[in-house]
Amino acid sequence: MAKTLTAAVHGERSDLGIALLRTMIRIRVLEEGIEKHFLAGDIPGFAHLSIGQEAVAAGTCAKLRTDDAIASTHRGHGHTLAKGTSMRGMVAELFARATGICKGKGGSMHIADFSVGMLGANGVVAGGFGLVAGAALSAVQRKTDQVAVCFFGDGATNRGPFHENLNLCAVWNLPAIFVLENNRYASTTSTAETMKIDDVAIRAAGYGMPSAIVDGFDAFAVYDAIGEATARARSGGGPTFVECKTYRARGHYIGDPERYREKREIEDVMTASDPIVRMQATLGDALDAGEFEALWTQAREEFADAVAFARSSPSPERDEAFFGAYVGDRSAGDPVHAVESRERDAFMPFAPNLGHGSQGSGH
Amino acid sequence: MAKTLTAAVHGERSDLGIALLRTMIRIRVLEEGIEKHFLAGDIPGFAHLSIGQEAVAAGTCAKLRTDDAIASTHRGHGHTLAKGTSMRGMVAELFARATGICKGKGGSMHIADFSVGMLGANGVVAGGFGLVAGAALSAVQRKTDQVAVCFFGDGATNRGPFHENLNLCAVWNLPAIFVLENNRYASTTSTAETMKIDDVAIRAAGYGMPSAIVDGFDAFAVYDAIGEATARARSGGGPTFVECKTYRARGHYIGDPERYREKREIEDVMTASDPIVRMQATLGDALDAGEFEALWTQAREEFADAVAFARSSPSPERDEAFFGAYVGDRSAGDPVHAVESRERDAFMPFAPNLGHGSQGSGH
Amino acid sequence: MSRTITFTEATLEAMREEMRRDPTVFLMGEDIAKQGGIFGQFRGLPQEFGFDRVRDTPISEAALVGAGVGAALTGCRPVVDMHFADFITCAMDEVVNQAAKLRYMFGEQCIVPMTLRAPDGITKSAGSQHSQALEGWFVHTPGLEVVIPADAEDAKGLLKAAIRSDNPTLYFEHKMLFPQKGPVPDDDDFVVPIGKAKTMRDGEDVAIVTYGITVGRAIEAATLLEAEGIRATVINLRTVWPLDYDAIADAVARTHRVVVAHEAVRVGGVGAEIASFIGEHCFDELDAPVLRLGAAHVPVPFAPVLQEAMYPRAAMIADAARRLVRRDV
Amino acid sequence: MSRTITFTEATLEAMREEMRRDPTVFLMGEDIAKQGGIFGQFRGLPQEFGFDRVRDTPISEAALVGAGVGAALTGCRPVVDMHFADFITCAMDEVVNQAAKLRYMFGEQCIVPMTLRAPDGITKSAGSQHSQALEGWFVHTPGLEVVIPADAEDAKGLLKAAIRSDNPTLYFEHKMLFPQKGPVPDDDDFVVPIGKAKTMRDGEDVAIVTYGITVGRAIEAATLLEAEGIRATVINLRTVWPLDYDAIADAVARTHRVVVAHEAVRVGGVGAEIASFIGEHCFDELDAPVLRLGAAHVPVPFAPVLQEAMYPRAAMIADAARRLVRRDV
Ligand SMILES: Cc1ncc(C[n+]2csc(CCOP(=O)(O)OP(=O)(O)O)c2C)c(N)n1
Ligand SMILES: Cc1ncc(C[n+]2csc(CCOP(=O)(O)OP(=O)(O)O)c2C)c(N)n1
Ligand SMILES: [Mg+2]
Ligand SMILES: [Mg+2]
Repeated sequence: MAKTLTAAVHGERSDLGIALLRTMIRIRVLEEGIEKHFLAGDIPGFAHLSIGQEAVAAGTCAKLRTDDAIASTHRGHGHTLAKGTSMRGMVAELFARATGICKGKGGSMHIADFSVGMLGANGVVAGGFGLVAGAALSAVQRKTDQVAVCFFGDGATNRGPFHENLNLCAVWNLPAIFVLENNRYASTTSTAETMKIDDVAIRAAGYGMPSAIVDGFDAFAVYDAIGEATARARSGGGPTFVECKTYRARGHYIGDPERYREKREIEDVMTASDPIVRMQATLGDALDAGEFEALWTQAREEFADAVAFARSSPSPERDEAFFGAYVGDRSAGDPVHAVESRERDAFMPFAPNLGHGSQGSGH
Repeated sequence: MAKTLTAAVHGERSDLGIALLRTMIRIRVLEEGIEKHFLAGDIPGFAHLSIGQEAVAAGTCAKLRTDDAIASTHRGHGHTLAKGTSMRGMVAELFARATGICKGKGGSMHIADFSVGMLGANGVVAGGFGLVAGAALSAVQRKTDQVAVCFFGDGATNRGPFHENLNLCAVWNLPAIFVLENNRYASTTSTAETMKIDDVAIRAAGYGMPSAIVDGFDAFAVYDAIGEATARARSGGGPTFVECKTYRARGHYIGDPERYREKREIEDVMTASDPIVRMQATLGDALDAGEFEALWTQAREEFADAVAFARSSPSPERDEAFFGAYVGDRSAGDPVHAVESRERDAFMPFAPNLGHGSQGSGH
Repeated sequence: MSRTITFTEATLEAMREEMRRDPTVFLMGEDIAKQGGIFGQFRGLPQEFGFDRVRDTPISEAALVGAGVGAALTGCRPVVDMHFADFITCAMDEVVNQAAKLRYMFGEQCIVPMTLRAPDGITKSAGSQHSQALEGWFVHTPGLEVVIPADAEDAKGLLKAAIRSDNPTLYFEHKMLFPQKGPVPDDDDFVVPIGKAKTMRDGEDVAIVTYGITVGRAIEAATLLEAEGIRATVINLRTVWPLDYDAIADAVARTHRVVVAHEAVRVGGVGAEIASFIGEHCFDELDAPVLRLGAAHVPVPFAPVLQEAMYPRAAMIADAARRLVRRDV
Repeated sequence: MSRTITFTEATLEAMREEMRRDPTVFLMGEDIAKQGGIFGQFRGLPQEFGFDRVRDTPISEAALVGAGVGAALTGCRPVVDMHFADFITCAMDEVVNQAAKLRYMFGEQCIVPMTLRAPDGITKSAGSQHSQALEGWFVHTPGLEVVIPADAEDAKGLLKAAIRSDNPTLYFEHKMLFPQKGPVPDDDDFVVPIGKAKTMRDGEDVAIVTYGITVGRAIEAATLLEAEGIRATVINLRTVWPLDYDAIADAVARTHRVVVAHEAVRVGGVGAEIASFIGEHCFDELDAPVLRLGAAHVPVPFAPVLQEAMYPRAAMIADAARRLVRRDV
């Protein structure tokens, strides 16, 4: 049922290869930077890095239009950047600044950019399946040829919404693409501990959905598989399941003690399969050492600029906390949601600006 | 992955065949009686009949021990009777009497009999999967060789808990058996409208779970498949998926206008496949016409006795409504749940016995 | 100008009008298209709008709500039917962690104009798993609007408002109300504003603050009281979030005695929010405790005698009001 | 005899003791065995009890709770870890329609001695989907017990009580409490009775009724108030269902002024139940309105400055109490 695709570089593909490489390098630089700034205390909350998995984000998003939708996961920096979000908006968000793409209210696990069809990272594992089924259904209802892509991990495939939404998309023939980043682990559990099967793609057969298994370290292979899937989806052929075999080279989150695997395993995989090294090798003469170095330099400059932007941006105003849950809650004249401001007052019934900087121990 | 089993009557199987036939006839008589009494207004609530599907309940439960567990569905009369619950207890429950197996608090959709390992009908489609996974896990934890069987419909296989629990049972090798009654419809939708696949059994492969597809009109075939499954489960071989192809000969619920299918379809299936007729034919000379008639007579007498029992039983006392949600809520001296009685008073703060028989229109 | 139609027909009019008005409105749910809904509340719609805009679905509540959110994020106004309100539990993450939170946590980049229709409440021995009134959970969940019609007029006006709202809106409709008839204005643009209560009856002795099916019971109670010379105000909240705190405060100021009643479980219900709001903001206006009535703290039992014993009906509401007026508390 | 240990260690002792005592107790959850739990709250247990009694699971919350119920129905006492309380939404049917209802609707044929552990609350910019306090929903759901420890002593005693309880019990543990230290009695059979509150501090001017993480904040508030000559009672409810209404009524009778505080959303929260109970049953005892404090009606934001603005901390509790005492309400 699932067939393995392999990709080969053709001469005319070198531009594409360089574009994919550029995206992967930008993701790598962004995430190494996030790691550094997280450890330095600049970034609050949780952060999950996709280092090692960049080929999936780059290969997939290179096939998508800006008006196509993606839904991402807790490990979403790569998807977000690849879909077209600016580093400035992302880094400012991670730094919890008012200029962040979500005004500092989302953070790494809840980053979104609707201007490029990025429907959000998701703090809930498997939270994206419904959003993608809905975006695909919406394309049908609105009679467009948009597609919707769901990124998700192996762990997410054990949750109910995976099952329900894949079946729904299959039976309704929706223009959805399910891109599994099978990185062998769901936090501390290996896939062998949480499922008896080797290839998750076999589950697609249970929905009557075509599937492919690809080398997820090979951005070309991903790109080609997504190409087939988008062609099918845009022409009314329905959804496709693409299992990308990949690997997470960092801890589950920044700070993970990683008691569940040997350091050696990581080194082995990255030595053999680092998607950036792989692409550089594949491109061979099509990209000289200077050009390769320039990609890194540009990415580092872009990141440095984003950090500077974030640092010079203000934190949100404290009262921002109380706005934004409802359309209408900012306009005092809104007859419906004005009542919300009453609740806001009631929460601190007597002293709305009480005690800031003087709240005691922070218990 | 799924293999089709066929059963044949061997001489020595005639006792078994008669036992299966007796169970099927008892179920048929019970449910035709429920239909009549429901329409006559003796039975409140909803009732869903399994007429046409009796071979699945009979064939499955004949292989089970009393200390094995089953979880049933909204369409559970057959399973309950086949597992060993008395008709008296069932009919009194359906008649909402204090002598009902659930004291009149459950009714058709929430009938259970823990004395025979019947963990309950379930008003929630797919509600049984978790209960069965848990009962199977419990057998492992308590180191018994019990098995747990989940009955469910084709419609239930589109819900998340199906997916999660089958995977859990597979990966933990639990002694669970999943018995699908594929009766081609989920209320008004045919399986073709809600899934793209022909055999649901293919989904078992997605969990690495062995499966079988059987003729669900043939109680022997079901019995044999369950025999393999129980043998596997009791010996530590893990769960099995058994898809029984069957048909619901009545409406989804009593009173269903059945706009979604032709009367003709029902007649065709029942003419060809009525499981009772089928078994009688299979038994051939092993059962003469008088013996066959006697099975019906006995069942009718048993049902008449159960109705008489129910009719002569009292309704629950009104105050019963307020007890039974918590262990301890009946003992005024319980230091923990005595507080519950305060809530009971508070619900009607001033007149606990107010207004009965005088509550106005019943708006 | 108004016509007398059933609650069901009122919801059908609302959907027909909104679907004609806005091509991005579509409906999905179990058994809604071919059957027309368990209560006939979708009958005729696929014939007018096609089976693409009125979709029968697999039994996949989590996917339906999840897909509703996804469609709402991307330019549609989906109406998702939950079959029975009890099954909202099967899609709770989608309602609470997705629909309710996305706008806020994404910094207002998006709207989630989804409507969830959820037939609820106690009737006909449906039993524990088909009888709940769960609005209390959603009042406690920031990001959602919750509307609960009491009659045909509300049914139409609130459903239209819910569909037009840019916020995710839960529309709880009591199963017993579907066949009830009432007047509905003849205006295609008639909408009941979200967040505004309606005074159903005016009286200065006591106020009964309620919503949904219990409004009818409260009016019945008011009629019983009237015969005894007690004049009761009946407030139909219509929306339980955002609550019309002004209307409540106003009723307290006029009557100084309040009964709050609903069919949902009393403990921790919306009535607790209302009563404690009154205690906080109208302390000096109160001549007597605010009395809350609601279902007893048990699952809903099957047997009719048990079922009828455990939720507030007209006589019980009248009794509470009477005792407040007689200062017999 | 008591020792000072962390909240985490207190929960570990509780589990170790109950698992030694009763072989039918077992644990399951995501990342609890190999990793020892996100907060170290399962560390060492598989080493003592084996990986069969401390199970790492797939990410399948609905199955975990469903299987917990099934195991509880058939002779085990499972403890199911929800990872973060927010994910209880993924198993809401299993909690609400199964665990809570089975005993009642089956006519008391069965018990459901399952414990759900759910780390909850606001801390460290975890954001909207990892910060909720959801106990209010479950107080409103008949059939469940809900306990919420405030310190190490509670942590141990309530967890043991939850495991021993024959009713399904939700145990909400605030993520910020895990590293906090406190005294715990040295007795292997020390159990905190479900349904009983504890007076943490006695004072006749005002009562602060609270639970969980907010107990520490209330004690801190009481200390601030003491410096001004205001003596505050602090009631740690420990169990939020069944509520210890007697202890609440008693505190009202002694102080006549009450602040109710929790970190969960204020609107429709447990505080509303408590405040309206007081309004109903202690009307004549009140010298001032009952003031409720709780989180604002918004999802929990990511940025630290926003997060810290939207839930009640010590200064805010003290301020409410101060105004009650000064009749400045
Ligand atoms: C419903 C839910 N359960 C549990 C978690 C906690 N959690 C966050 S990420 C994660 C592992 C996810 O594994 P996988 O889907 O394979 O994605 P990966 O982290 O490998 O990218 C878990 C258990 C969650 N966020 N949501
Ligand atoms: C979670 C949930 N969704 C919807 C329903 C309403 N409902 C009751 S039975 C049913 C159809 C079930 O179909 P299937 O599983 O095939 O069982 P069958 O009725 O055919 O025996 C539906 C939709 C329900 N009870 N629970
Ligand atoms: Mg993974
Ligand atoms: Mg079926």
